[in-house]
Amino acid sequence: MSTMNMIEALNSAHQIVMERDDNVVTLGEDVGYFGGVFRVTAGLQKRFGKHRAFDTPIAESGIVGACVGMAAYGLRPVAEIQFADYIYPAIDQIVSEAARLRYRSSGDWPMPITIRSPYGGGIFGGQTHSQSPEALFAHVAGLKTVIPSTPYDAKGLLIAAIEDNDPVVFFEPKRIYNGPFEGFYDRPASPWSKHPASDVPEGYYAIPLGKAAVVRPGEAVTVLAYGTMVHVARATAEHLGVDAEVIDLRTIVPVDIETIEESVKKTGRCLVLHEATRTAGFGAELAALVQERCFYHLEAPVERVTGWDTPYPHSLEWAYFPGPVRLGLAFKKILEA
Amino acid sequence: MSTMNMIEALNSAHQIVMERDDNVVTLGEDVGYFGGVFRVTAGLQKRFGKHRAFDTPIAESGIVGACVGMAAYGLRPVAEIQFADYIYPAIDQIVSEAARLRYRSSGDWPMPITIRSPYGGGIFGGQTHSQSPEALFAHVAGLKTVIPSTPYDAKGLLIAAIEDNDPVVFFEPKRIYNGPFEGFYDRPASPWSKHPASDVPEGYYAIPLGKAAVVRPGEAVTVLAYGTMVHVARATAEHLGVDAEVIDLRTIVPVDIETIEESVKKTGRCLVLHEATRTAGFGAELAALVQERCFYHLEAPVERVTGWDTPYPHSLEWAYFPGPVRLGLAFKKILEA
Amino acid sequence: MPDAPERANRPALSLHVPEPPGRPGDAPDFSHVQVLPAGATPRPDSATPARAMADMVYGLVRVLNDAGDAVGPWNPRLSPETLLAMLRVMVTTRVYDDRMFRAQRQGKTSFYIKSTGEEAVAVGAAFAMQPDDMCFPIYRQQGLLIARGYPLRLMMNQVYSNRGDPLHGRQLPIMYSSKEFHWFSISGNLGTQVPQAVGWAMASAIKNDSRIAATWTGEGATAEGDFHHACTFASVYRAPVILNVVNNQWAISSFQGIAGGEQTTFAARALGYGIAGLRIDGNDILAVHAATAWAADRARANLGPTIIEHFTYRAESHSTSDDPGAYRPAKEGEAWPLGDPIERLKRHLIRLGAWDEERHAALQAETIDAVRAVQREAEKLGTLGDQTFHDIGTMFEDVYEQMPWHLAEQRAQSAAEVEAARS
Amino acid sequence: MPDAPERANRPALSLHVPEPPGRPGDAPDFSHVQVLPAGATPRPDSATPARAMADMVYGLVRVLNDAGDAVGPWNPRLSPETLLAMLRVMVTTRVYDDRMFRAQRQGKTSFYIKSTGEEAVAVGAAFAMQPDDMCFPIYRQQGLLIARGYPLRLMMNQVYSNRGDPLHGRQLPIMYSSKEFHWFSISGNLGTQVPQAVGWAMASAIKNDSRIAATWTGEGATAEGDFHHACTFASVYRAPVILNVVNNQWAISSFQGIAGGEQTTFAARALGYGIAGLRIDGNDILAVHAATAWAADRARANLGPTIIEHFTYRAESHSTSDDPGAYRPAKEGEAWPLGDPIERLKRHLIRLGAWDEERHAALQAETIDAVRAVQREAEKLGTLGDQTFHDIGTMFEDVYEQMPWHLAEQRAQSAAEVEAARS
Ligand SMILES: Cc1ncc(C[n+]2csc(CCOP(=O)(O)OP(=O)(O)O)c2C)c(N)n1
Ligand SMILES: Cc1ncc(C[n+]2csc(CCOP(=O)(O)OP(=O)(O)O)c2C)c(N)n1
Ligand SMILES: [Mg+2]
Ligand SMILES: [Mg+2]
Repeated sequence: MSTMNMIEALNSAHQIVMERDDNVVTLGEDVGYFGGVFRVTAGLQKRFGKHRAFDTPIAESGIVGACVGMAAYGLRPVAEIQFADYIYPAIDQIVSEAARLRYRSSGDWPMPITIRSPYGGGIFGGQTHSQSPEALFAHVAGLKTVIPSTPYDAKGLLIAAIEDNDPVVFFEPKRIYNGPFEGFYDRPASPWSKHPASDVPEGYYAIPLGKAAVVRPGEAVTVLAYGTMVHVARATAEHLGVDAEVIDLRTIVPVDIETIEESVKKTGRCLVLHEATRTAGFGAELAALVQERCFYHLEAPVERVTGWDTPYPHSLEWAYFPGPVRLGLAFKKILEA
Repeated sequence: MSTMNMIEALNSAHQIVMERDDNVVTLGEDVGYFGGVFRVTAGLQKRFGKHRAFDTPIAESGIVGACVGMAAYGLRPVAEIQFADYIYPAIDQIVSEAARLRYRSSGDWPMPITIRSPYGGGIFGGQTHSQSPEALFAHVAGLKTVIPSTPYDAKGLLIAAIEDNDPVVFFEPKRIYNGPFEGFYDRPASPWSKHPASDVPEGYYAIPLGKAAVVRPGEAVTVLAYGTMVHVARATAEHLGVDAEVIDLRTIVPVDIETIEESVKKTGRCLVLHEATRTAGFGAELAALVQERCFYHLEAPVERVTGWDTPYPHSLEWAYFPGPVRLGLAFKKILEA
Repeated sequence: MPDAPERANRPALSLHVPEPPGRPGDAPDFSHVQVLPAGATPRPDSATPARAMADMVYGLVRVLNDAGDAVGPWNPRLSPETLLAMLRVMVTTRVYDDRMFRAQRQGKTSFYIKSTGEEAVAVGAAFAMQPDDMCFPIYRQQGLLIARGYPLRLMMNQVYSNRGDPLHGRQLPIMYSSKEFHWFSISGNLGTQVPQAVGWAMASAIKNDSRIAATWTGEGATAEGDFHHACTFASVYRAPVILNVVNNQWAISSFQGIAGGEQTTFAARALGYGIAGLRIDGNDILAVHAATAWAADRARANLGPTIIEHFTYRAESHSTSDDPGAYRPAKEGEAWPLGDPIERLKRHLIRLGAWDEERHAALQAETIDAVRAVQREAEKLGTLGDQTFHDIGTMFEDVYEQMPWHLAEQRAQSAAEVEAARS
Repeated sequence: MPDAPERANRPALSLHVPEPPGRPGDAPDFSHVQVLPAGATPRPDSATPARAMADMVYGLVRVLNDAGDAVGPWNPRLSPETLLAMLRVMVTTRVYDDRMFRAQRQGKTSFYIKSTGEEAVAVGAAFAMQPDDMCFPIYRQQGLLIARGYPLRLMMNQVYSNRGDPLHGRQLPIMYSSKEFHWFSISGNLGTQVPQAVGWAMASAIKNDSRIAATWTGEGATAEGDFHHACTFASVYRAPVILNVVNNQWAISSFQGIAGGEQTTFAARALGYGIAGLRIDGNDILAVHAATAWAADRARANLGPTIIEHFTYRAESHSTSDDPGAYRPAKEGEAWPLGDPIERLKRHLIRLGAWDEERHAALQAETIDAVRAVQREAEKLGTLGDQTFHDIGTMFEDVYEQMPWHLAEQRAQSAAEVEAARS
């Protein structure tokens, strides 16, 4: 066991998988010599060589297109898209190609590709370093979408994602790379070392995709969250003394419906939480699923607490970001309903 | 008044707007001399000249990128993306640029761009001529998304879209270009000329964006649909004798929440219908909205009737397409709930 | 800073929109096509630095002259047996195309795309590459798949989306895929295969393998960003890949000028990336063979990629959904100055004394019979028209390696639907 | 078909990954940079067909020699007044950059990007274009905006996202936008502005206007598909646009070889599209001015686009988030063979007798004072650090022309939130 922050945990996942399987290669903008602008791939080039960890031209679609070809050859490419805000140019290769090739070829060309990308707000990154585009990928058959919330999970999920034989979009909540963020932007940040989930085994372990974790048991209301929002949910519930059951989805597609259903049927109330814009966000899917499956157990409508339907602003970030106040109001509303 | 099919109605919209406003230009693959592979832009080049209606290189992102520049100059570009399945390469220019420029520039650079694209299945077009990607655009702040279901609406909505000062993604249900399709693929198709909505004024009229139409009043259940599905809904309700109120959304963002709420509060049941894959589709947003706003009026969970979460298949199209049988089962379920 | 300008003193701008030399009603006009004589374009060594051979992108590699002789430095000196084998595949391809086109017209499938007039591009490459070199094709390289020995029967089963379709009816006709034959799944999204081929070639280099990749794109689709990504990555990593641009003059209704062909050649794209570029007569199978072999040698020697522009002509409609009569002169195909690839190889074989008109007619007749026979067999497994498909349950397979709960649920719903429809 | 290959007989492939000449700990090494002497590269007429001037993409247009003389055919022969005006803007830009960089370090804003060492690229262009020509810049052309007279005060207000920020705090610092100054909203998404500039230029041509467009991209971002779309569209429609590639040797941590600069120049991209290409000394403001004027003439004469590669060096970190010490030799900037653009223009002015060290020192001091004064004013309107922002309600404006119901609702929710936070 070591104490790791999320960056170190993700780095460790790379090191281990690349050591175990020399078909794993890592590529992306600045990921080679420099080790990535967030240092997630630090040291890989030195250890595994330039042909297994290398810089690419600045062309996200070229990166993913090359990954598709590499996967067809038999490699397991792990690509970094520097910020999720820059994944859009690559969407055609992800959606029309990587996601559909197994199907299109009736199994001949599986696509074991992992596309990692730092996502989400909370760092004053403005419109193009803050977005949460997970809903777009959730809509696409053939893709899995994974979002960890702790160093421990990040490592185990990334190993599972790289070993998965289907394409995985792996969004990393950059706000919590260095420490959990509980939404109180005006309080001092705490580092991961103070959090139990920073105890990370040095060796190999995998966390199965598609399994959520109940990170805080409760009886009054179920909160469905992922990424940074897991910490906001937990802290807000603590802070307000709400007996909320907080579920960290970890994988949004395929989502762990059993854990969700079990919890909502118990609490009778459900609140979904994400940073992304509300309309047609993944929260809509969660709300739709929950009301489809737990309708007769629900005592109030499923509430969505999300980012607003505007581009992500720079200076008004804390008015945009779904923090403890927004969540607190929603708790109040749903518990009084 | 003339009898027009949807293609003719869309063509008429172009003719009228280009005549009224010489800032309107039309561009896209094969749209110039040839008039578009579906002939929607037929005759425009001849009438308005090569500088106002022209072919482009095969580069969807280039097309939209050029439109952004043209809009910055002061033009109102109308771009055709040959099939919605080919819109993915253009997503960065649509999402990161067109959608956000008004905001980013505090109003200096509005983007009056219309991006038309034939979408949807039902023509044995296989994976790449059948998709319904509307949910991706619905998630993006700054975009409007419009989908007509009749020649009359197509013309009025397209005129409104072109005149709108914000970017509009305008999806045209290609299955019903030539005639309404009621989902009974094994019965003879009827042409638009047999349908009242093919009576289309020759002159100018606009249908406001953001307004739905109740196309069939009913008391037992509300059906929310758009595009081809409006006809499937109506026909299935007729056929099964279900007293369904069918709402044609026409604009999915901003959606006409008043009409929806009014109807669902009346019927107490709601079913949403679309061709796109289910997970994180626009149906999820509709289900989420309806349960948020009409929870205490709902007698059953909101049902989603959609395409399956697979790539769009070729031969098994009719097993994929949400047709009368799937809808019939859903009616049964929701009415018995 | 300069003062505010006097706009009146500046000239008025105007938009240039390229226009083809002829439109319906006009006589075909290929006077803009400079037909360099066979043998005239030099052959640099395949290790020549790209900059030193820049002129090649403006030349036109041709081996077969009008008389049917193979001349000049690019002559690959193939044996008559090989030439005949190539001829057979070209003839088979054309016959197959004809049969399938008709099958579509008969309602037996939804869609078809012919490669008529462009058979040399695909077949010539097949014979110059190793059979385990990897192909990332588009929809007009069926000749290559046939040359590699992929069974016509399977191709037809796919065209019909019938019970024997190896792709379970999931794909459009023509979008073949075969791992066994080193043939990547064809995409409907233009351009996507080009960076994929580069990625595959990079992987082969990463693994110190010896297999190279080749990819094909139409000239129209070179405008897609993916083409640029492919060229950039191929150049940066010196990927062992052959990037074929099939310039058949048309992209559905838009002529090659709309893709950028008015200002320079498509082979010239190579110059921008510092990679080797060849421009060749795509209707001359010997030129195709020689250029492919040259590029393959270069790639195998770790000298990186080559762009080959195959100058050819799309002799028929874009697809069964298209009518070229609406946008190009009626007999343009007949006026095409580089002739027909099958005719040209036939003439060469006759000239060599290895072939004659009678044998050719016999080959043609035999081929038609053989293809028809396969077709009858394929139709026994059904056609799209008569809806003899794979089980509906197969629709939910292969979306993921393991079926997640939501797809399993949907499969059950779909089965219930079938049940309900029956009753 | 050939038989199955004997793989053992084929050579093993290997992946080439470009590597810069030096890394931290190494001595800087620019021996690969061929510094052609000033005046050596010829000047074709601006109406020269692209193919006839292909060599220009391998040349290096330079006007200012080491001695500080302006020499050769590209000398734009500017008046000392103009030269001095350019010098002033360059100095202002550098001082402004310094102040804002420090402000970021002081917690007054989130982020900053300097243009140090590249001021000539932006400022030279400003003086060669008309003030109503349209710019589609990236984040390193602040010198151009300053040259056009956009108030420093507004730039600072934006950097601080304060109450005076014309963009309501919505954008990152440095992503300026001003319709009045014909300066398009800078995008965070690399490459997007390039086809936009082409579209604007096409629109100007459609309208028979006389205004042209110019755009800038880093060499790293030329790998994006958008660069290719821009070049293709510009070539096809002969759009009146100048496509500037600022090759400052680095794209964050990756050197220009990773973008394709190892195999050829970035100006050479022009050859692939049949458009004019110039490669110039980007640290020589006279070369920048002359090349821009040349390209503008060409565009105004309806002869289409020009790609200009500005060969320069990113003298400081990529941004406030970057530390170049981690990936390049420590003193690489000092070893850069093309010198510093301000120093070079200063030397030229001194050589002309129009300037001296004392006046330069005075200018420097004055500029610092002036910029500081503006800064103090700007800070009165707040900084990001002290969170003096626009009203929260403004966040919901300008998403659409008219606010739809769902945004109005969300605005109300947001107001309720503010209320709740207060209580
Ligand atoms: C991304 C994308 N955009 C548009 C299309 C529609 N489309 C199919 S074929 C075609 C023309 C392609 O022309 P070219 O590349 O020259 O190939 P050719 O058909 O001539 O062989 C077009 C526009 C597509 N399939 N994919
Ligand atoms: C689409 C996109 N991908 C990646 C990034 C992240 N990024 C910002 S600047 C940069 C390097 C750009 O280098 P270059 O184009 O050479 O410009 P320079 O910074 O050197 O001026 C990168 C990779 C981005 N902003 N946009
Ligand atoms: Mg073509
Ligand atoms: Mg750079």
